[in-house]
Amino acid sequence: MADTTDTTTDEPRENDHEAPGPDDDVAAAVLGAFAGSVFVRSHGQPVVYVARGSFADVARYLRDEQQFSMLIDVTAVDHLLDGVRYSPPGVALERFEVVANYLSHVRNRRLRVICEVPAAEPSVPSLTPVFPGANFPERETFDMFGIAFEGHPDLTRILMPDDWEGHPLRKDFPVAKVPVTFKGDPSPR
Amino acid sequence: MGLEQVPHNFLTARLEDVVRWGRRNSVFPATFGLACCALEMMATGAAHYDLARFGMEVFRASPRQADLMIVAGRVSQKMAPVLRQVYDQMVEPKWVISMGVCASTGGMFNNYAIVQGVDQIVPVDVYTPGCPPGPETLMHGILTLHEQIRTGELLRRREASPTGGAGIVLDREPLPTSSPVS
Amino acid sequence: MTDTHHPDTSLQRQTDEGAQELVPRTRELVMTGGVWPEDTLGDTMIINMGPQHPSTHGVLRLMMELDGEEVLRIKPVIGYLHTGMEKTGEDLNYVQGTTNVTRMDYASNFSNELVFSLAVERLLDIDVPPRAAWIRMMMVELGRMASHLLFQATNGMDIGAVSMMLYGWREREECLRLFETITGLRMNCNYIRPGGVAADLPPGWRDHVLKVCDTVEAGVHEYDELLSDNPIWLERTVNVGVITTEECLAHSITGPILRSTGFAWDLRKAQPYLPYDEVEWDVVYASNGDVYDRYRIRLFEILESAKIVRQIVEKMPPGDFRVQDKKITPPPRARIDESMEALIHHFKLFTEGFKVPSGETYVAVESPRGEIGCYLVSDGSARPVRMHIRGPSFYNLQSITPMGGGSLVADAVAIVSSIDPIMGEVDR
Amino acid sequence: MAALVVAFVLLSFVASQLLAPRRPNAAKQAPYESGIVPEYEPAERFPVKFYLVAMSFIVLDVEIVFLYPFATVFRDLGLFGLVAMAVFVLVLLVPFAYLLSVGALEWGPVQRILRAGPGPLLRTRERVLDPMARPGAGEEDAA
Repeated sequence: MADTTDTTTDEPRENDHEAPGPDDDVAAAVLGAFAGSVFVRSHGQPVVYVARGSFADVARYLRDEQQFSMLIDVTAVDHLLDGVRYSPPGVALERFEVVANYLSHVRNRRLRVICEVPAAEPSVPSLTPVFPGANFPERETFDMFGIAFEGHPDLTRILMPDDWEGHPLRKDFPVAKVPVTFKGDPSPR
Repeated sequence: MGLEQVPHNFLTARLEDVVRWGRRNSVFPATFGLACCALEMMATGAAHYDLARFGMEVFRASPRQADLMIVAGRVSQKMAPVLRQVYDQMVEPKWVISMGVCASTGGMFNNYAIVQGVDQIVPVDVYTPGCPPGPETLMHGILTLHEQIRTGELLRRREASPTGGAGIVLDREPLPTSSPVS
Repeated sequence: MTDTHHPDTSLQRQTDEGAQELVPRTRELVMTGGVWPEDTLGDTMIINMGPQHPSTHGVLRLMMELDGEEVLRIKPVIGYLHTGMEKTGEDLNYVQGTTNVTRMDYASNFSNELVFSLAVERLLDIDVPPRAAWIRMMMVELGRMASHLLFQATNGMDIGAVSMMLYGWREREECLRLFETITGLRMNCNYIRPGGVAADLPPGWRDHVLKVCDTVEAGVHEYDELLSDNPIWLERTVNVGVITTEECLAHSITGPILRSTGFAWDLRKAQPYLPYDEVEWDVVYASNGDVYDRYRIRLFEILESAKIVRQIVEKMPPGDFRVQDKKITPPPRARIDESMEALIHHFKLFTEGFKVPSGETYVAVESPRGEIGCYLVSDGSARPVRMHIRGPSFYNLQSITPMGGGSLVADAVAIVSSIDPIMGEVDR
Repeated sequence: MAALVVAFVLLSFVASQLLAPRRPNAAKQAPYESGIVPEYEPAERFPVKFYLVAMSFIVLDVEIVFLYPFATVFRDLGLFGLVAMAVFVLVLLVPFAYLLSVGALEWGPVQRILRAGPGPLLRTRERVLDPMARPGAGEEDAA
């Protein structure tokens, strides 16, 4: 870890809603380093929307320059059937969103990096070369949403049987409910 | 030749009772713990609710030495062939208890991933409700199974309707009897 | 310290003629998802410690490449308990959401319910009354005790101390009976809900909780005497499955495994989400990062949780156990007969559920296995758009490869048991 | 008494042959792979270490078999019996010592060279943020 822990004053406690003071300095640094990224404070948590191509570079930047030592989670969201979609200003909304949560132990901070993924070409650069911990979640996101992660060493299905067609967590995949019939029920509803 | 080939008359009646009594008192369950019900199955097997009183305290790991399969937990689509394979590898006569609503009817997970009721895969003899069923409920299910074994009603039901359980059963055809095994 | 070598690099083999370099495999064995191509060249054997196996906790399948008794490579294959919970989560409204989430990590249900409730409350921008927060803290700590007791039972049995299974369950039975008195159910209690807790504490709960703490502490000291200095136990667990802090950080591993490598990171201390800073307790950690340290950390975390619960029993504040916002909390049963408005609220809450403004948030909580997080995206309707639970065991399972390479089969069993994976949370 | 013994032996062998229902099917012949349906028949050669262990087991097991009859009558045999059996056991110790020396029972792939003992269990009350920091012993707990 390069420098000593910088004394960031506003230590946002977890359930502290309005983080006081100026923008989160880490997010400001990311905005500076990567053009076209947008900063939003969602319920007190810093969130950065970045371009799809620079998803892995942001991870490398956070790990090397900003002391974000752990990638907490990689997942995706399908916004096909949204009611009132949460749309931060200045972000080109697409159908899929890939979400990566980072945690910096030294600075006790969290940051969420989101990138929009069009349905036509669902692929995102993989984080596994930067954080080996992303291996399983990326395979799960591929299995559940069909979003390919370029550069992933072994992108195969992890949860569903290998010969399963379709990606279950997509909104257009039916929940496949079996009609519930009771004893003596004339015809299944 | 098995018990079935023995002519059923007054001479052999006592023999059948002895055999059924023997089977009832030493049912060995195969560890087939899948989800939350597995914890309650272990709790039933542990010191306080003690399954050892019924001669069942040994949870055999391999199906070769088990004659009761307690399906404890939700059966996913990926687990179905494994469950069928373990059921086939169990020794005869074998019985199945479907523990919990997820195993019996898919429970609250009425979706693409869960087999809606394990009786679509294996013939089930006793269903225990609950999510997870308390140790008392499981023991009540086990005692009902014991009772049916003792009266021989279970085997009669299995012979009468090959499916045995409520649902369809994909049964593999047994090998021709002239195989070197018998 | 043994050098923790990565299995892909060539292995040193100690024979009586000194260290023999294991010739790296001529043909790189492709680790695909399907069954491995038959290995005719090497003398290694590929076996399945498969889904139905006594020592894999639940339905975890380990494909192991064995050279005699020595494990060269372990590849975990999961998905045998995939229940589509995240899809069901999108189908249920927020009032019903906790019943679905509580069945993920079925060893400690309260952590799941807490993380989902905190996420919903974060989206609604509401705070629970202090009594609800303290009740939640007590239940989560009791759940941690019950979960670690389960770990002691199964870990003991996997490594060979079969009687540990009975002892562990003896204490856990006390905890389950306490859960039944307070929440009504032994497991999957659905007690912590968005807006507070389901019901107030029953009368006489103080001495029942203190009695459970006494029995569990007596039990823990008994295990300590039984196992911690037992030479066989030390032989089987010390320096087995060693992992370093860097490997943990790289593989996103949290919880007791991370604390066993010497980094005392605990979300309850670092980012408190409940009034943890108003009770005195210590973070237990160790330095070797082997199976023995993880066993001891979890053993003494039970004592820490008992210490927290004792302080909670003294400091429990009076007041409401649920937020008094009519749109979220159903009215008490008696009120329904008296006021029409209460009846409407009750009817609306239990048929359609309450609406949550559109937004997204991620909340993390320290569960007995590590950081459990809930990423919730809402679109203003009564059902979430996306309810993703970051299961700690899902990431901790990735530590099998750095830990498992170059050990014996019996060690591999000890390593899997020391990771303490709960398959419901891994496969979701 | 003898009749009872013979009856018991016969019963346990013959009864199971007679009364067990025999329904062989393909799965029962297949090797048990923890539930996985093996597509290919794994034609491995077992490593030689397993045969070595089997051989040493047979040697030691036969030794125990000879100890049983000796144990029933060793009082009457007196000193002569004791010396004879001691010679027998000593003779069998030689191969066992050779086995231990050559490392047949050492399955460890990599010798755990440093027998480092278990590390101390540490506690800290205040929060630790730096992964590399080892904040001293805290209050060392005499576990």
